[in-house]
Amino acid sequence: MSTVFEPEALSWYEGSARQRIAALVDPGSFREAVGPEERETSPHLALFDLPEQFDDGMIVGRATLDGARILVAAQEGRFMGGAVGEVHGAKLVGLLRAAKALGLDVLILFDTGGVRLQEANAGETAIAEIMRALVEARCAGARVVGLVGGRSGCYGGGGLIAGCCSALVVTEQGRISVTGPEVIETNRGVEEFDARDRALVWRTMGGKHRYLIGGADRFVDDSPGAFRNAVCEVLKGPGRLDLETLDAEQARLEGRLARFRTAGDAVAIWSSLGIDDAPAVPGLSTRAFRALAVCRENADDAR
Amino acid sequence: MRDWATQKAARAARIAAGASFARGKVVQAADLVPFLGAVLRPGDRVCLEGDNQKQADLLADALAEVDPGVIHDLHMVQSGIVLPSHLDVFEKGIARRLDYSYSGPQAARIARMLYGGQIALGAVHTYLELFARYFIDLTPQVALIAAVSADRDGNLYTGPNTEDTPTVVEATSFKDGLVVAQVGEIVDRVPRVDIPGDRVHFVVEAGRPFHVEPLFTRDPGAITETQILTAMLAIKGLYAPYGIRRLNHGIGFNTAAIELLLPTYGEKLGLRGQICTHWALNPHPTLIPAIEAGWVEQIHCFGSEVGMDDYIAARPDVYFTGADGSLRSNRAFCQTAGLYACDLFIGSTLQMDLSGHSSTVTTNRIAGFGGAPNMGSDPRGRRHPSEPWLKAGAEAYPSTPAPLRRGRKLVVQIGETFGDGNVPLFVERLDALALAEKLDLPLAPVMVYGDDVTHIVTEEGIANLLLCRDADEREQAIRGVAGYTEIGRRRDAGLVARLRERGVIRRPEDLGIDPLDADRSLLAARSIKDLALASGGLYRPPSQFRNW
Amino acid sequence: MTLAEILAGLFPQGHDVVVTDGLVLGTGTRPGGGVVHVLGVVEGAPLGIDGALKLAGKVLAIARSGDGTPILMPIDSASQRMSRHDELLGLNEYLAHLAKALMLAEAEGHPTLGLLYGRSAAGAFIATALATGHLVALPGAHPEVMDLPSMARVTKLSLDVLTEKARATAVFAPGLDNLVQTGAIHEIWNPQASLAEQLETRLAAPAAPGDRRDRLGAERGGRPLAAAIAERVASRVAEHA
Amino acid sequence: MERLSYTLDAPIPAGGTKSQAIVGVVASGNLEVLLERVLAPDRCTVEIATAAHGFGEVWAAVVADFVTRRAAGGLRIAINDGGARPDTVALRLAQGARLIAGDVP
Repeated sequence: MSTVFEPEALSWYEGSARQRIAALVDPGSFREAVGPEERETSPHLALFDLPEQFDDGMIVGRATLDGARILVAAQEGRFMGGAVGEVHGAKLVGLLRAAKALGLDVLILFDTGGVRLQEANAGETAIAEIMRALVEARCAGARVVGLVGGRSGCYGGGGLIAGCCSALVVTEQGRISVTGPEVIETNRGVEEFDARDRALVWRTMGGKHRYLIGGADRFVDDSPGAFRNAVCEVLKGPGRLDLETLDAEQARLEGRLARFRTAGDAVAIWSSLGIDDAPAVPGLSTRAFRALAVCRENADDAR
Repeated sequence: MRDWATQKAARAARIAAGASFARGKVVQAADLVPFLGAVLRPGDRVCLEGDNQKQADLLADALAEVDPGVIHDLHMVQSGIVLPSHLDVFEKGIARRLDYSYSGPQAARIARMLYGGQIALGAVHTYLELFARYFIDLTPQVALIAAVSADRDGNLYTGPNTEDTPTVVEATSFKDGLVVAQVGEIVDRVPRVDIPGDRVHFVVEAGRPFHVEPLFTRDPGAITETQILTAMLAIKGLYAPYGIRRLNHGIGFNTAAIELLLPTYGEKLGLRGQICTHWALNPHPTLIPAIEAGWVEQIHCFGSEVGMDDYIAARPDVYFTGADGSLRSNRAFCQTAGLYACDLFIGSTLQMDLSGHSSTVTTNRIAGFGGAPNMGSDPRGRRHPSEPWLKAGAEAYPSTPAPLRRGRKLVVQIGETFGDGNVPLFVERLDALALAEKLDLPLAPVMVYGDDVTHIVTEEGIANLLLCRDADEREQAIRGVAGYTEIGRRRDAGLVARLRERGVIRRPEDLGIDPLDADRSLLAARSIKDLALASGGLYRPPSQFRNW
Repeated sequence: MTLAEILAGLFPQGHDVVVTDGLVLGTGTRPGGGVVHVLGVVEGAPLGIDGALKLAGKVLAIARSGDGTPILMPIDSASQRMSRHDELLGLNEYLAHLAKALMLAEAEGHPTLGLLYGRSAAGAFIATALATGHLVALPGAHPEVMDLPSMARVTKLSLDVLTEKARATAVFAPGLDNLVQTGAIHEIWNPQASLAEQLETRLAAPAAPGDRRDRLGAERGGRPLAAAIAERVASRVAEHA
Repeated sequence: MERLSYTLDAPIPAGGTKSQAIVGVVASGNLEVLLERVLAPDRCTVEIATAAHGFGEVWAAVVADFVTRRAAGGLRIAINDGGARPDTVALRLAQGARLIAGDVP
């Protein structure tokens, strides 16, 4: 007998970037750097007669998590689809450079469609800078944890930045990918990818699949509390980035490619992982899924 | 001497012509176009089954392929103009006249074709009205229908989406018309007999299910705070005081919000068992949380809804189900139920004028009516009393002695004062009037007439038109809830204030509702996934609604 | 210039570079006798999971050697490979892995030099050329994030309007000059002068401390705000901490 | 973008002591409202940058109602609007006034 569904107070998926930060870190501990009152908006959107947002869709600052000092960045996925423009990107660059200097761990709350087209060159370059600053921070000993569960997913350059993080925490709704379904469909045809088939989109790029193939380290419910617990756990682990890490990642990615080279669909991959009723995976609750996912490809801290 | 059986002879001739393409009653899909060419006659009245949900899509596509040199000037009498092929037949000259009810997905194209003179329009009906005319002056000579399966004798299983089929077959087959059914598969024995085989003359196996549109699935993720506020107003300001137990909901997001607030906000108000127990309603996924929480006693359905079949089958105490365990829907009966046995209809519209007339027609889009004008009207033939009906009657006709006083069905229009793209809901003049002039129609396509509307709910409050004593009060009551639209800004502030004192207009604060409490966390489900979880995994949403 | 011409110009002493399936691998001999590792994406090939993994494996092997041999990365690619299968297997990880490998090799003392001589786009550009420590380009190179017709579709602006806007700013339209202005590309080499000399000059230059692309963008006017904002964020966060 | 600006007498001073608050996001049909406590407690200014042109009259009415009904005195309010409907604007303004008053975290 099922009972009435009672949602938690804040859905991560639905929440704004500011709500997510507030609900994630220790209450009242967040201090924003270059906040909306400074009105550092995009200098490029006016050219397209598009509205600006005072924080350009990126909120950065410091906070404490379980009492420990950390740095936090959050993308607002509803403003321009969370896309990375000049100011948006520069804020994260600055934060990651500070992480290197200060030796502080960083949380990146992803919610992005990738590069912002109206300032594509600035966004593309910013993503390269973010990746470099992230890698340098990690080489200096900082952990950088990516949280993926927003409306806009983690696409394009966002997917590449996520791939540089020391650990990723995802929800079922969270999607991680480079090329979005619509772009694949536009370039290669609907036979290659039917972008309107949402079940296909999620089983190809969604959180469950990413977790199962070792593309993410923790799979959590769509709530700030679940993210918080998982983040605290992975922050206890190593985040070091050195040649050994990358050798291990090389082996991990080679293994994945060898094992699933011929798999045509996520369901085939899940089956070959040893999941009996693979087609039922998307319908499973978090708890049931995690129990089943013990057979997943491990991420081995190798990223 | 007069031959009294010309129609029987005509049907026999059609059957004989069709038989050359058939083995028994079974026609191969590959032969469908020449088959239709053989059984149809120019000028036939044809019912091509299709409403806002199920579609005889295989037959529709085949009909659009017949040779217009042979088959032309058909008179289409059908519920829905939904598939592109429904209009292709007019474009190609196969059909000429049209009497119909609903054209949502083809609203723009049908408008262009009506303006272009490619369609000779009889009338836009409400479903029940069109069904009624099937038995009087629009009886089909040929019906092209859809079912899930058939046996070789033509017994049909229509499954959960029975919808219009029994009505169409009744009118056609018993008046010597020809019935052709497309079925997903031909089986030895159908799970239940929805249409007896002696009413069906030919069957064609499509090899796939007929098309069904998930029209009644509303993603809770898209419900706005303002819609939640209007839903709170409706529950606390209308459902509770009138004690609405028997009702019908439209398909908009405002009413979806009401459904999702019942187990949360409604529960907090202690209304379970007091309101919303008996429904004429499609199997709305958004009602799942309320059903699971024990709010709903029973629901009769016009049609089914994609993905809801297993859930329905597992809740037979709530839904009408057949011997096979699956839903039995019936649009004609459910429309009748909505008209006569419900005390409230609540739905949304695109435009409303100062008399309360509403319409979903805009100059570029003619969406038709579907069931709304039937649901959204006061049945003058009703004779049984109920508390809400009597209370509304007393408000409307206070000076009439109670034993001679009609009750009133509550007909509620709910919506935000501005729609998509900041288009105002309230207008000086309905676009429907411009359309009527342009097409030279004797009647403007008004969905719900002002004199049937009893209440208007917007984010600004509730206007109770039953309490208005003259046209001026009525106009100001409407202006008084029209928000920041031009209609709203041009209100007579003094008169509106007096109407509010009399309770004709009630603001959120008058009902103890703080608009800032209208939060999405009040929704019993905030996503389609929540609905699937609430159903215990029985509701299986179609792919386009999933984000998992 | 063709790849063969470029390699001949860079390595008059010879090279053993071969191209297979759009990937270029090998070494070139420096005038002084040392070598330069050459690896990249050429012939307009898209970069998929297998290509990225192969390049990364090579980069990591070089990094492990610890001999400080420079890595030259010629690029004339398409974008990342746009396919369901690549995404299914986690293309983002493969591309990020390659980028990380390049940056780690650099940190281990192997200067990385990107040489953009043809096209490159989107994720492939980020994972290769933009992940090197210093990116040079040859005239005729054509980097792009998205082509203008696609951009016109997405922004619902006409191609004419976009072309007109592109004249006013370097920030969105494809093309070498625009990416030089944003600071993504450090310098343009002169194809008329000796490529070998320009390479040697570059390799002799002291490694610049840190990523100075945002400052280049500010100096060149293509990204007026990025450097200042990044700096302000970093100092504010440090103050608070 | 259309830019609108209003300066009004505000009968009710904003509650609480927070120096600033921000609500909403700029998206299609949505808006952000930045409130800063920088004015005399009986004044309120509202600056709007909106993607939807020609709605000046509606904005004037929404803003006037807000300042009359809610605690807005002392606030400099800046709005970036993605074409939100007036009901959404009114709601965000009210949420902003509540947020700066500190009624909710």
